[in-house]
Amino acid sequence: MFEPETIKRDFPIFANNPDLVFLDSAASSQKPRSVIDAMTLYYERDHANVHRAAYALSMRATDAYEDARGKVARFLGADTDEIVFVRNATEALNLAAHAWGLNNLHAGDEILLTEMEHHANLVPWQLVAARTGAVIKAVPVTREGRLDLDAFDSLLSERTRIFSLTQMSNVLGTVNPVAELAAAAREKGALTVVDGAQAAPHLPVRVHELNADFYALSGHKMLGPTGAGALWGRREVLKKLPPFLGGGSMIEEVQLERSTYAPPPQRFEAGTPAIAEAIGLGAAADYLMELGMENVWMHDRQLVEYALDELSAVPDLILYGPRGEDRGGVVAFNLGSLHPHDLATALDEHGVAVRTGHHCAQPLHRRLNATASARASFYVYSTKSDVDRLVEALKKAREFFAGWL
Amino acid sequence: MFEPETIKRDFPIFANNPDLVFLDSAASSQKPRSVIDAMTLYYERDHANVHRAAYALSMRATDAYEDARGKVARFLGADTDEIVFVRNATEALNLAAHAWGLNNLHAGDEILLTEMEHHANLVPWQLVAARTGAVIKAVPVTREGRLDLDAFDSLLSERTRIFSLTQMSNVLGTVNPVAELAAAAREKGALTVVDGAQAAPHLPVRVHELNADFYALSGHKMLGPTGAGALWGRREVLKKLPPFLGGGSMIEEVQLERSTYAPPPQRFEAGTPAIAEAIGLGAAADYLMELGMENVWMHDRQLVEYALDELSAVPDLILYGPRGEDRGGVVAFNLGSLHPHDLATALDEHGVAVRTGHHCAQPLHRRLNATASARASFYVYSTKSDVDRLVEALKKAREFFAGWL
Amino acid sequence: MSLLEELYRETIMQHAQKPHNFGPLENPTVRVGGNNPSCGDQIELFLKLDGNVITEAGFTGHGCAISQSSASMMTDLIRGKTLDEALELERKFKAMVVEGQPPAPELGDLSALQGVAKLHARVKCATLAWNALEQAIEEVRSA
Amino acid sequence: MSLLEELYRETIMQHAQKPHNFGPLENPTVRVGGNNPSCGDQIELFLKLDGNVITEAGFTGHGCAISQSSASMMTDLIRGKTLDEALELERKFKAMVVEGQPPAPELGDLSALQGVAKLHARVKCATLAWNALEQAIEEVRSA
Ligand SMILES: Cc1ncc(COP(=O)(O)O)c(C=O)c1O
Ligand SMILES: Cc1ncc(COP(=O)(O)O)c(C=O)c1O
Repeated sequence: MFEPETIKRDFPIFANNPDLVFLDSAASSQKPRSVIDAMTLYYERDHANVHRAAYALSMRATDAYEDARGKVARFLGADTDEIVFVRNATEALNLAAHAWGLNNLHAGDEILLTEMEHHANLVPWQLVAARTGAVIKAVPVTREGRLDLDAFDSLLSERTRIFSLTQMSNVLGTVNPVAELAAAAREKGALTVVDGAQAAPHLPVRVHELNADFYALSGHKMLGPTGAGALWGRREVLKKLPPFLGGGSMIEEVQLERSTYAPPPQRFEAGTPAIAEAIGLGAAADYLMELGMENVWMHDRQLVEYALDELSAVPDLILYGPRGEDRGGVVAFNLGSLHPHDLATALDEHGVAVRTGHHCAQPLHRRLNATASARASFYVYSTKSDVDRLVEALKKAREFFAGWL
Repeated sequence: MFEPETIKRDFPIFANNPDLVFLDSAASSQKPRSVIDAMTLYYERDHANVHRAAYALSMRATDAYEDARGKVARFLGADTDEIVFVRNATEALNLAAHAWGLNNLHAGDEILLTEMEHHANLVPWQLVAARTGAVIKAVPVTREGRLDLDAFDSLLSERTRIFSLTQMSNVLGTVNPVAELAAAAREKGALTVVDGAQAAPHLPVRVHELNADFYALSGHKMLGPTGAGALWGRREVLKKLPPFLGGGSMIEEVQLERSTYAPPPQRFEAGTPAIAEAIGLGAAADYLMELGMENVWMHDRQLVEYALDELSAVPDLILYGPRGEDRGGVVAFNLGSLHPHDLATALDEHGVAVRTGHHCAQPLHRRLNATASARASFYVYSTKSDVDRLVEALKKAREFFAGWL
Repeated sequence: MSLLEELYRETIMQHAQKPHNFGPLENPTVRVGGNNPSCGDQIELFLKLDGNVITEAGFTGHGCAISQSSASMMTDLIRGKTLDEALELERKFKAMVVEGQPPAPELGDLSALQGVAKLHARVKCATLAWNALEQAIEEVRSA
Repeated sequence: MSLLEELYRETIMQHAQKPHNFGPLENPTVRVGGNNPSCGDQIELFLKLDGNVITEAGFTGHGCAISQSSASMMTDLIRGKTLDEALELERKFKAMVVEGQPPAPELGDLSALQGVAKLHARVKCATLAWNALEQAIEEVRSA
């Protein structure tokens, strides 16, 4: 049985902030004791730099680090040597964009994105496009908050070299039909990069079933520590991929003027990695696999349905995003013409923590005709009573600002 | 009074490994309780994503993160907005090389390095040279293990656009006269990048007195956690520097095809940063400032002098690196023709942890005429008795391998 | 009075909904853009000077009630002031919202923003227009 | 017997200091480079084949006593073996040093390396030459 109230007890933050209604997990999740402990114990008992281990302590550290890689691989249904540790999804996407893009894109080649992308999946491609002369195209978003599939069909062409999209929108909650779109892209000879920052924490992912070539995730959004994320790359793609960052551990032989590089995944991990953080991410993957990602998704679905029902009853509330099986646990909204920042301050006074702003999705907000929005997002420890507290606080805010909406 | 025996008690790893003689701090240092606790408490009480804070928890996290930036700035004698958080020195050097180099170097321009650089300060420049057509030159190392200053004078020219060197060698322990060399480079119109990965943990650094433009450091080598490092950049240089990684938080305004960027340091911190790790690094800087970096350096000096004296008495031991005031707490050596990896296994059997290999300095090892070496390195918790245990273990190893040297 | 009531007073909400001096100035002496990357608020500030004196001030942009009302009241207040006087007002305003000091009488209506000092997360909203002002004065002086 | 004595036996040290089959082969059927990035050890393995049978094996490179002796003894052992037999020997060798199983009799002198199983940090040294062998056989077969 999936009991969010019980799960909550694994997270020290809630004991230390008993009145907190934390509805900002899409920005960053809280951490269970097991994740915090894995890192503390590592520092207290096993820390040494990894690789080149000539002594027992360093070998323990190396084993723990490489075990964590195995856990992330299992979590994604991938092979261990296809997992590259990075800081976060942003770095993962930059790695894919720079290492692949700078070496494979030419003037006139097309990069296909979508209008619902997070800046992390826009700006890296813009930087690469500026250097290579490649052209950016973007699949528009429908009124319901889904990708416009007809537009996708006409935008995808032989000129498309790479297609990069989010599996789940961090504003609309929309889960995109990635496997289908990626298959179409593959048919045209394009690679597909999946931004899994929001999806990986919330639904079962088997990377090979997505027909994709890269998959990016952030550990801190899936119960793991800050400072650790992962890029999965299909073995054949990784093998041919030139390095991104240069330095220790990613090399084979170094001369003063030139070097040869180690095989993946080492080729993409220059310098001392975030060892403790990778171990923490491994512990987080364990925790989630223990809960079962199907259960996590079901819980999210139930909660978001409940929330959408309750929120629909709040007058003046504008809700974004679709309803249906493809809607995850993220709800963006605005209260009349009130600026979301002012709204959030009012909610915070009632202990309800939501994020406001453009959520790193300015182009999407332009499409939604909003400069900003407030956003509530759920995770394994979120409860119906959290939703109730949000609704209550919203109603109070509405009364407070009555006359100014 | 600087009492390494007392200091050692602040480090849980030693209580948990009572027989450990840890002589691999140059690879990665151990962590005091205050650093581990700062991170644990952060996760248990204050974690939320930083910036765009519309609620109290997120504001606490943001304040803690930005406070940490201030601590690192104080540690380096820099201004807060000149500090960019990165994963490690390797990423810091890549940032400088890519963001500055790709946008400023042209075919025929020269990049001046030295023969004692760590791969982290070689490979990024090679990658940038390959893209721009710039040419790499390297200052040779003398027999004593110092930079050849005459060669530097003749290699530095109007063609030199950037000079990048380590402040302290991770193999020889040599501390280079950075301020002097950087001043000469500046006169020729070249920028100077300082790899402070080894120096920052061990000696007082005031970046402005170094006449440099960038300074790179790794938190995990200076009592901080893995996953956090810093790049200092001179304000005028940072202001004009284009971004490196693209994503959230580093932007001003994002269109689908192009964006404008935030001012430094945000411009260089794309995505969710390593928040807890930055806080841990801040706590480490506090711990070191409390000890006093002059005292840390004095302790290192005393210990390395003692070690060099003792080690000189071990027959068949080949020692690398200079003697003098410019020698820090790193001692690389070989025992006759024995491969250092075999030697390290023997030392490890006596609880003495040293690193072996090329220490990410293959070109330097070629110059030393060794494919590899063993290396003992010291830090604030290292004691004379650690050195004695090393010497004893070396003598035993020598007996054990007698006949095979 | 709750923190909320302390902050969102009538004055503020009125300025926020009908900001004074909203709109670009033609032929401004100086024009600078301000941006609060931490919440997406944007401002563009326009000043006309006669010698050392601010004769007109206007702004465009968008943002929360705090940032909009602060810009509205600021542009009212600085008209007719010398650059030095404007900087002095900035200092006093920041003393109030950053350091929590009691409002200086010269701040007039802006004293309505004193509640910001207790809502740390909103300080940047309140100071957005003022930072733009400081930058504008810097630009004028370095030109 | 200490772990050290168990590992650094006479056999191993002799092979390490005077490795057999050291030096490049002329006109090898296949030649592959192996690299242990975790310690810097390098090997280049040369094989001559007659159909399915390894007629000559040699290597160059540098490394610790474990990697050198392993390469030396391996190149002795695989001469005259078929590719399948060589792969079977690899399997048995790895069973010994990775999984800690008792040495298969076919491994001959290589049983001297069984102590490696207890020294986790050295497993990669012991298997360096064998990984190169596996890669060489793969290359032959896919050519
Ligand atoms: C001189 C020097 N530079 C750079 C580095 C790279 O540091 P990191 O691996 O933490 O990026 C090291 C660490 O080994 C070093 O000793
Ligand atoms: C869809 C999406 N992609 C990418 C990111 C970037 O994640 P991070 O900041 O951890 O790199 C986020 C997080 O906000 C996201 O929601």
